Amino acid sequence: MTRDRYVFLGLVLLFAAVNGVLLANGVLAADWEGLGVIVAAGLTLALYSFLYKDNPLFKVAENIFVGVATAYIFSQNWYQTIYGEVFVRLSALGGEDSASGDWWLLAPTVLGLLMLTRFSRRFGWLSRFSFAFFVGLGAGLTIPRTISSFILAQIEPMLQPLSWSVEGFNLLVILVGVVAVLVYFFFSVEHTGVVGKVSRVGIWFLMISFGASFGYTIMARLSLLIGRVTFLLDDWLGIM
Amino acid sequence: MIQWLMNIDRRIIFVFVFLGVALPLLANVFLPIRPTRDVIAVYDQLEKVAQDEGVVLLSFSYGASTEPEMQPMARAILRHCFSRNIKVVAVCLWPEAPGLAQQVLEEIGDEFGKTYGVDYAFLGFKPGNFAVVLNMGQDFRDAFPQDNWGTPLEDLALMRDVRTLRDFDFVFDLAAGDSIEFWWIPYGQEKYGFPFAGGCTAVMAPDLFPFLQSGQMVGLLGGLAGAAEYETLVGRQDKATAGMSAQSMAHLIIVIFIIFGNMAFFLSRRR
Amino acid sequence: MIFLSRTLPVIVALCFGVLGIGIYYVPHAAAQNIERELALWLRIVFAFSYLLGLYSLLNLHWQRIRQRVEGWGYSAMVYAGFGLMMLFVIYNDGQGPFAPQAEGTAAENGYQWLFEYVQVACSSTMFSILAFFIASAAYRTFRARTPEAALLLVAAIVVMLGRVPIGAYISDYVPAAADWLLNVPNLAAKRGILLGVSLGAIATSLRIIFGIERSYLGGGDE
Amino acid sequence: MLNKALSWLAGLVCLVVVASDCRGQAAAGGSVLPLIADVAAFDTPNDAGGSITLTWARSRSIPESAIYKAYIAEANEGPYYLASEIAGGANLQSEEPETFGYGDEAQDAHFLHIAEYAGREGVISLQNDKTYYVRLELHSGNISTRNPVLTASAEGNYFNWTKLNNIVLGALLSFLILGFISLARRRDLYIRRIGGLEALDEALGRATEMGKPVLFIHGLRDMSQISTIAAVNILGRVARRTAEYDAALRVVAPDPVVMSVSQETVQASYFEAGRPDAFNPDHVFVAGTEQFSYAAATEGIMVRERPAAHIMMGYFYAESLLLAETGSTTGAIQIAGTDAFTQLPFFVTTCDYTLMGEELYAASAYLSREPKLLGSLKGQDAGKAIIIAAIVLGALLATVDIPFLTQIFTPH
Repeated sequence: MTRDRYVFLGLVLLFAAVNGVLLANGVLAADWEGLGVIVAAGLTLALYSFLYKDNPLFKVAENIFVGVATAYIFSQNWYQTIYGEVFVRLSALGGEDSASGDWWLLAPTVLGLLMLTRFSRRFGWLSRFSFAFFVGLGAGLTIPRTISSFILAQIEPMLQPLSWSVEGFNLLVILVGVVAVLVYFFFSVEHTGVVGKVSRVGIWFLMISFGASFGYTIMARLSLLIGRVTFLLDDWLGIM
Repeated sequence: MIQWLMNIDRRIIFVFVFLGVALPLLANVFLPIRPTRDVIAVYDQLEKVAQDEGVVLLSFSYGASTEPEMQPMARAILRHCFSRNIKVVAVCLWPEAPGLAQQVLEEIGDEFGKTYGVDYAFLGFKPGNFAVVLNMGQDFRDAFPQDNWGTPLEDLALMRDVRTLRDFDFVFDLAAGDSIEFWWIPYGQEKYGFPFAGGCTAVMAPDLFPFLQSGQMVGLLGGLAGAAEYETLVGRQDKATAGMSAQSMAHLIIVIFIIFGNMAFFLSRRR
Repeated sequence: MIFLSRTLPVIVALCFGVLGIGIYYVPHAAAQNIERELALWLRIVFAFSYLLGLYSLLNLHWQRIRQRVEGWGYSAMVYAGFGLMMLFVIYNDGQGPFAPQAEGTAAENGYQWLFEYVQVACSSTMFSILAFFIASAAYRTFRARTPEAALLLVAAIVVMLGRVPIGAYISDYVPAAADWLLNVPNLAAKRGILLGVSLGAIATSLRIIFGIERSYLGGGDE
Repeated sequence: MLNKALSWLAGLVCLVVVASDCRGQAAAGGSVLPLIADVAAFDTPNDAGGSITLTWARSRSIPESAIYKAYIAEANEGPYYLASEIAGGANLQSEEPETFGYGDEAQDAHFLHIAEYAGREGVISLQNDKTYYVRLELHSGNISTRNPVLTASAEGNYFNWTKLNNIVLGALLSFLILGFISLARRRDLYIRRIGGLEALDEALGRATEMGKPVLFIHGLRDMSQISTIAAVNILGRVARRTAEYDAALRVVAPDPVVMSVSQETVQASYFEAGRPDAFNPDHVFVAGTEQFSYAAATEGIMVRERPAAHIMMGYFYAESLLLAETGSTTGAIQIAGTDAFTQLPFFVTTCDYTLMGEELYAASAYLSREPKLLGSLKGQDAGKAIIIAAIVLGALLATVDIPFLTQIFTPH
């Protein structure tokens, strides 16, 4: 524990020294932007300290950022919608130039406010009306669009003539794959005999697609790392 | 020996990865990039919009956590739009997106000397996920009565003729979550039939291939590699292209790790 | 009371659910206006639901601070970050919270500054940490334990090499193979999954509309 | 009703056309072209209004350079404005099968939708329930022909017939799913054994032999999610077995509600197994509430307590990698179940058995025997059977040039 403490102290001093040099050399300007880069670099390194082990520095950075992000998200909801639409339009109600239709805006406002009763023991049941509206309407809107966009539109391109060509072969592979995957996720029949064989084929297709997702996910995480390393080397240290 | 190699501290591996990423970046190597079909399709679609002097709706559906992947993509697409005098309307469907969207719009707008309100408009964030798309389709002004800073849309020259999603010649969604698949396709493209494409994080990309084949999407930019391909098409090498050498190196290291690890696994099993 | 708190919400869900389905098939302007109005309502209610999330997060950390749970100091850090950002949110460049949001770049505006240098920096760093763990897992744990896992790993390697410039250096077949894997077998599996997920979504929606599924209402009546 | 009215209107219009045929007149200044046959004007179907449609027969004798011009006016005497002009071979009805059907006759007829026209003061949109006067002309070189004036008015429609396939499929699926749920309430329905559950028993058995604890790890989502409910159902089974085998069980959750539900479930299972004394509520706890601190705390337990089995159930995000990686290096048997498809690859390569996607729900339904879960699952199976049949049959029929199913499954 004490060794770790010295390591951290040393790193903090090193970080301060590096920033001192950067400021003295003019790599970083002594203004808000320069300070921003220093803060961002400090937080980035604090979070990376997790790689050594879970530690207080990491947790402090993690929690501060959760707080900042929460406030940012609040501000976006406040200025754009709750103030920008609801407050502005409702406070114009009854005024001479307000359209009569604006009264309708009271309905979602009330539903929205009722939602906030959820944490109250006595009035919590009122929030059920908001959720009933929200989830019920969402469920209704989903059904026809799911059928159109995900069932019909996805089936139709497979119902094409098969042929002796590369396209025909690919179409056949897709047909076999889709059917096999659906059979794999079919729970009414025991997976033995022909059904068992087809579902094995389904697993192969699933595995190839998981492999593709796996490769792409690795790519995504590395891209983020590249972004952060670029920030450290270029924006902070200025050595790229 | 193998056991020893397999049990080395993972922090040593971390150092390997860091170097694998940092060294190619410091060496400034640019590898030649070959754009793929789905990326070229997006480029061609925007060229078509440019010929018709059309308007593009750019939807920012990503947040700070994927900034290194998505921001270069937004930059490349905007460069293409502005260099070909395509008008751009930007909206945000993720609460963390506005800060990022504003950054790229101002940066690339200045680069090409574009005027706010005439060449592009920034309408900010609206909560509601798919409901915003549905609302924009029915009545664009109903969903976005003002721009990000409270200016009514009537006061923006660019927005005068925009009434619904149908009035856009192309919609492009920059997505870190499932906004392409579960918001834009079923609630927008399905009904209004506008040409639609997206750029997404690499995590999401493999899930979207069914929509390319069915024609529900025109094209797709997947992750930083997709952004790099687009930079190549636009002819302006930037952060994504610069990152590709590091990306290649890091992939190579991971592939070697997987192969080596599995060889050790099978050797130890045979014993 | 039971009718009001239990039955009526289910009826509300049923009505709006059926309305949601119905208006899809009616092109008449009356129906389309209802859809427009309901979309607006959903949007507004959604904005309030964010406040619910805000409350639950702040309350969670407040409870931890109040009860002095181990590590409560970190919960105080959440409040510190939140409070600092809120100062700038409310200040809004001197205009206060009852005015449109102020314009400004990170250099001019504390709000944008915190966003760019704290939120963006931390957020993207958090997930980039995973790059390191992926490498370590690649070395130590991604094993072809079964033939299926072997197939997965081979596909992953082809895609990882084929989608970055280095693939073409090794051989022209690498990007071509990656392309085929993504566009044919991957597409087939993803489409199969999508069809299954869609049927699941329809089933869940139906259960909600017809009051068979009520857990989303909360309040522990089931 | 509506269709009837439409066909009646079309018939009337045809009559007018036939009657006017004999007094066909040549336009001034050119020689004579035959009149355009079978011209009809009516409200555009399946829309909100604001549009009328003209249809007419295709003439194969006119040159390719010929163009049709449609004029529109608000009164019979004019003024007439050009609404649209199209090339002689364009706008065949076969291009819009959702309106005109897939029949061969659609090859031999043209259509034109008119929603707006350029008036004297700019573009004017058509209004609903107002009579418009339309006239079709054919121009070829310097000769032309002018058909008599027809009338039509636009109106909003109450049903979108192009969505017929959608509503039929939706009704069928709803009927199946709701039907199976109500059937499941009356009797137990069969679903196959889920392989993952046997692997689970095996893992629990081995943990008992080794005398080490079993660690159950919840995903990140809250109690309202299907995946979390499924995880709790599986936890019930796990707890029942550990109580029977007298093995230690630890449960970690990221959410206080999920934790308290898990406590109740474990307690109930221990009670059922006749071992209420062995239940310790402190063994079910919240390990952390933020994604990475939850993962780090759970990793800590894995390394310190060295459980013999890790069971990860529910919806996981990026932390899955950290959990599965550390978990597999401790040498424990790992069993995962998640519907988070992006995380499945990591579980498949690091775990001994993985319940993928719907298998998780199926396992939950299999264990709980709850009618709404079982019934839904069976209903979805029926839906899958329909889709499989449609795909196989449709592709075969399309190959032998009968695109009947393809047409049915085309979304419009």
